[in-house]
Amino acid sequence: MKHTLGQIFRSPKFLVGFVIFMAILLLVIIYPLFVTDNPLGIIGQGTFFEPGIYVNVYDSLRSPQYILNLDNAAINRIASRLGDQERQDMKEWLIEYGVPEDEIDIDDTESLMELWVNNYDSTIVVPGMTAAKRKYYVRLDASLEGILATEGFHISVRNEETGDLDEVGYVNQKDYVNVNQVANVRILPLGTDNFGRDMLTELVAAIGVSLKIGLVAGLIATMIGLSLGLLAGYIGGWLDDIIMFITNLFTVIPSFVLLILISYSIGQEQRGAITIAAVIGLTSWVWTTRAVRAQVISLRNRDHVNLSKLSGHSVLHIIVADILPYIASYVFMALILQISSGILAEAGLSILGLGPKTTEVPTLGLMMNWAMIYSAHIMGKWWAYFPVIVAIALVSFSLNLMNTGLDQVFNPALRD
Amino acid sequence: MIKNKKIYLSAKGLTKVFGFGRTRTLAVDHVDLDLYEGEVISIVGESGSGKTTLAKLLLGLINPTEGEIYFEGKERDLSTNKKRVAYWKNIQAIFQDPFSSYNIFNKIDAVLLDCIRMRGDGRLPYSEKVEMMEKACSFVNLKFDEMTNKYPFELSGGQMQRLMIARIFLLNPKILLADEITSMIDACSRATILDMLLQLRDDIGMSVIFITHDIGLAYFVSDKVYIMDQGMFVESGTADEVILNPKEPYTQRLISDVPKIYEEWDLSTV
Amino acid sequence: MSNYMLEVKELTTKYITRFKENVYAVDHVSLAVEEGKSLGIAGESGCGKSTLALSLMGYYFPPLHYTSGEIIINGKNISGMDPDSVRKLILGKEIAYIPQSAMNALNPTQKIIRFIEDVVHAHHPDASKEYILELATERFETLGLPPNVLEKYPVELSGGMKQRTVIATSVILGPKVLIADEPSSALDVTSQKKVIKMLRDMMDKGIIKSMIFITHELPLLYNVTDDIMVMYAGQIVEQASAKNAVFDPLHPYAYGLMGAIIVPEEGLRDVSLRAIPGVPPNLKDPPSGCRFAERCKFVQPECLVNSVLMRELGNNRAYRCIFTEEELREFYQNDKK
Amino acid sequence: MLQAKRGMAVFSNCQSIGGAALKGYLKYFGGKLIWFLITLIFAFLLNFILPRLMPGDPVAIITQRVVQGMTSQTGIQKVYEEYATLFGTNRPMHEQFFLYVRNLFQGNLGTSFSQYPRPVADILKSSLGWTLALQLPAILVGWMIGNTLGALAAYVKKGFDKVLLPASIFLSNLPAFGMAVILLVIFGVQLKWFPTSGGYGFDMIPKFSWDFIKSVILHYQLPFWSIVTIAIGGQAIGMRSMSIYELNADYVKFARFLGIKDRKIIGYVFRNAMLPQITGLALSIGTMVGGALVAETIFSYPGLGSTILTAVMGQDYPMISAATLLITLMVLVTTFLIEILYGVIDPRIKAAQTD
Repeated sequence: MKHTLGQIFRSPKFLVGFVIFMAILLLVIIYPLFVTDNPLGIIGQGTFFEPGIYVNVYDSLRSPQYILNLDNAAINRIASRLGDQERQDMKEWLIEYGVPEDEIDIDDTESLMELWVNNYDSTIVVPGMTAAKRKYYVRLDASLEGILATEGFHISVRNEETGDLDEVGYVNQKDYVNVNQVANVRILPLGTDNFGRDMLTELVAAIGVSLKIGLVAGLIATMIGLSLGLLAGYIGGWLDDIIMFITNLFTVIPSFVLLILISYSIGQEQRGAITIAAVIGLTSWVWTTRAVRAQVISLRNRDHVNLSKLSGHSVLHIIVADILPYIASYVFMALILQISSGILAEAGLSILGLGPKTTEVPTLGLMMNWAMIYSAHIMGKWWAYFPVIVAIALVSFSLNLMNTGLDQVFNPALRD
Repeated sequence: MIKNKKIYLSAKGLTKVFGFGRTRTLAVDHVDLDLYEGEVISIVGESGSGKTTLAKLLLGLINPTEGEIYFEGKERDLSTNKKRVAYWKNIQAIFQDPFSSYNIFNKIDAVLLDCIRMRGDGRLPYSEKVEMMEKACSFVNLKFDEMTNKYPFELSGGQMQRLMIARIFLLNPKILLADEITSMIDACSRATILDMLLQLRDDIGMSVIFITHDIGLAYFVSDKVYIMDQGMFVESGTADEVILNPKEPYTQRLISDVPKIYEEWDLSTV
Repeated sequence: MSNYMLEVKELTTKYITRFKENVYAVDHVSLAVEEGKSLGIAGESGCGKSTLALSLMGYYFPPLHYTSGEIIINGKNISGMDPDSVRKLILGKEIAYIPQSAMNALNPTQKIIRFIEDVVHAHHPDASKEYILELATERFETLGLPPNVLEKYPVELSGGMKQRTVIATSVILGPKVLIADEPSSALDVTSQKKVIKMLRDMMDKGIIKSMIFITHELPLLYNVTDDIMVMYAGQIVEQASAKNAVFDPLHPYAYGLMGAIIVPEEGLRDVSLRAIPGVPPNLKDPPSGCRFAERCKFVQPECLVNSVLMRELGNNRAYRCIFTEEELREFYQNDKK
Repeated sequence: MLQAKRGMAVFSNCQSIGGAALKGYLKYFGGKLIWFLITLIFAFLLNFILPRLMPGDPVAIITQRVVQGMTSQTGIQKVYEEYATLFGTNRPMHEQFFLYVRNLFQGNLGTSFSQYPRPVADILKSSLGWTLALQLPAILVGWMIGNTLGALAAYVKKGFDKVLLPASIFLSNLPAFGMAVILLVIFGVQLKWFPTSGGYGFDMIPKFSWDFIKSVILHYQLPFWSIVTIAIGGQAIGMRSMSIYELNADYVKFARFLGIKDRKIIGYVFRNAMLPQITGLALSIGTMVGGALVAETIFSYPGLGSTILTAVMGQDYPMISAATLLITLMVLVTTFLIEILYGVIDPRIKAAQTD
């Protein structure tokens, strides 16, 4: 046994798959230890906040200020308000106005602003420009108005009795705050989803739940497959015919359609994560049954099994000691595949809205479903769906890689 | 001299049919057979003649479709597991491929310990069991301490086949069924295996049923020979009668097709 | 000196196993076969005879690798030739090979005649289909095979028929040398005899010029080949005419082997069979002295020291042992008592 | 291409079915046909029973929707009874089943709940066309590309295999909708090459004008390629291991020793490895349909996938059971056809069938 274990861990494919899977597993176990808030807890008001570090403005005003003289501070400030589109429009207006094109460099913020301030006049009517365009330019000019201003902001607090604003503090352009000293800072590596929930926490929890679903579905399917395969293969006769008839039926009826029908007929209320896992398990045992049966039939009249009979062992002992060890490696590989297909089946179901109930627990499929419903993919909110796809792909990819690695260890012909 | 010996096993009208409809095959077709104490018989047939199915029928591993098998004069009854084990105490087997006769996940000691348990000595102290195993191994000139807690893949084909004989030595059954036991073994270690079996026959009066396609081996080792083709016994009698002057055309052609070195091997009769 | 169809001098080839170990299954083997003659190679499983069969073809692919020595077919030295020209000029044309298990030697989804066409087109691209059909039909008829087999698929043929079809196919271009590796051991006795008769006919009718027949069944070799060589642990240990090899073996291993022959003939029941204890050495690191030393009944200390060379006795009889012919005959005399 | 030439050789050998073999054939396919019918009946049963197990009463839901304005209880009760008789839900279960089967054979699949007056049959008819047009070619193209890549990976050992195998493993277990979304974002949203949803332009009415067809082709691309990429992965792995097995077969060594060139031997191996893949295709059509349905819903392609989704959303029982029945039928028929085709192409199977 040690010998084969050594071989398994020397096969590169298995190792890569194993490492990825373990990394995901550890993430799912360790992350909740540090971040304990509820994965479905809504923290953001509004939809699809971008990934980033969210600093509380109110608290930052209260925290100690430091003066830093950074030379490109002003340019960064302007650049953050002047997108490519606005620069293009400004260039267009200046050309219309008569400024030679080669003088305008939209990347050099300072020179562009200077040209704009000296030349732009909202009253001039530029030929061929629609009224809407002119209003747009007026708004653009107004928004740039404050940028070049050099004075800071006065901070005032409304006084209860007098009702007027007493000045409390002054912030000028060089004042900086140390993020660590700000009372409330929240890092959202993956931003929030359309409900305003922290995507990363939700994703980790979802991976955990999906793994559980995959495991339960995989175990159920493999157990059914193993027992039916053993019964059909070892005992044979009419029992074998019945089991094979049922298996052939399930092979032809597409399991996914069956899934839709069953999970649909369970109805919305009872559809918890584990029931869905059970349903997936109950509809995907066909492959394992077929494979186990084929192997057991070939083992049934092997010499060592006959000798075991001649040594007075009971049928149960023969199955456990002489048949199971020979197919154990195959059953384990089948389990890995069942887990992977269980996770994919859950995701597929949830996309159709037939997945587990939404309020209790997030799953990878549900997160995909929400992202689809609120068309995050159309609005370019990649963080709402892309990490979920990557997570699903990584989990099933690592499982499949492990399976291919084991496959090569257990039948040498496939060794490349 | 065979006559006054006890009759161990006899089969009357033994038949076995596999499958039904399109896949219906008649493997064994109304076979009659008698086996006396200490007698060595051979069942000779090409592959597909049904000789292995007949072996499994005699061993009780599969049930006949028709006909009966009598053990020591009484009709064999294998209805319960207890009865089957009792029957298997008296009839044992060695199979063709030593490598597939062992469970690769168990050490080879398990094979011998199973026999000791089956003999009813399961509760003996381990030291006594080791003694028994040492005796059995020495009978097949193997050293037990070289063999113990090794896995099957650590042994050679010849060693494994001899361990199978050690197993028989421990069980000392009344009948041994040897199914093509020398076809996977090199010629030069074939003689040792055959000597051991004949030794067991002389020591404990064990009768042996050789299943083989090798007519030379059948002639060399057995008292009576049964020629089998398509599930039926074509001819049977003592080795000299059947092999040196066969009466049935099938046997005659079979014997003439075997290459000879002392007489001329006539190739024209293809 | 009539010309040799096949001459092999000091041929050595090795297997490179998955763990990068070298196994010298064929170690400095030399042999020669004259036109119209056939040579039998006998040996137990694991002695390297199948590897020798593959090595004689002059075409190597992993895990088998060429190491040293010369192969001369019909006067042409092919050991230096590049693989592609060996395939184009030699394989199937000058030298042909019959595999052991014919069960899956033929492409299962192709008719026999289509396969024969491919074989002929590999060497004569412009041969017409009619000509090939005619050649195949005529060849099948002369070898006693029903020509309608050509239109069948391998799966429709019986074991014996499939093996004979494989043989007829591989000699379709009338090769000089035929290498047959256990061509009949997987068959029943009757089919075996038909295969042996076919091989003998091919030699008598000159369809093939020479043959090397490899098997562990000595009675077969005695009846088919003119000379017999006995192989042990990658080396040739005995070389003699069929009669001498069987009835007057010199090398102790050959002596033991011939004593273990079982044939259903009168008088054999009262002869006690000879046995050789022990197992052949591991070819990964063969012992230095005589490779048969640890199993030999007549072993002396000097056997274990240096490697033993073949002792020639004239009219191509030789054996690989340090004892003289007389000493060995004396050992065997008192061994028989 | 190699494939075409191989195809010709294949069909030239099926005229040679002798008399006796024909009898064996018919007996073999007779058995297969009976099994096919039994499965069909079982599929009917399943599709009939499962929706009926649903908690809650479908007819009540429709009456609610229809009686919006009405106040008098008796009025509502009358409407309920009327629907109950129309849908036969007040009859005992077995009677409903016979009614269901009788309607089925008359092609009357009942009326859809969610899109009320429209009969289920013609909703299905329109969406079936789209699904067939999308899924069959996509699955076939994916199967072809997958097998060729798999074969190449097996023959061209070094670089190609190291790259292709992990890639095809990764591809094959990317979730179907995952690939669909990625393609949609890259080609639809970012590069704006293809429209991202619908079967054709919203403003168009289906007619045989050139720009309608152009719009259909444009809308066809994204769903098509997302199904193809999924199919490629699975098939490539299967073909690769099949080819490796065949490459180690004895006939390769024997053919080499007869001097046959590698190119021709690889032709043998490719064909022998390809044939079992045909059964692979038959078996995987069932699973592929599942994945493809999901891809359809992502692109809201007017095929069966979207129909099922809307039916599920609208708790539309006749629609769901009819659609799922249709898919099961599609899979059953294709599996049966491929099995017959397989016997014709592969002599090894033909021999097994006729002996």
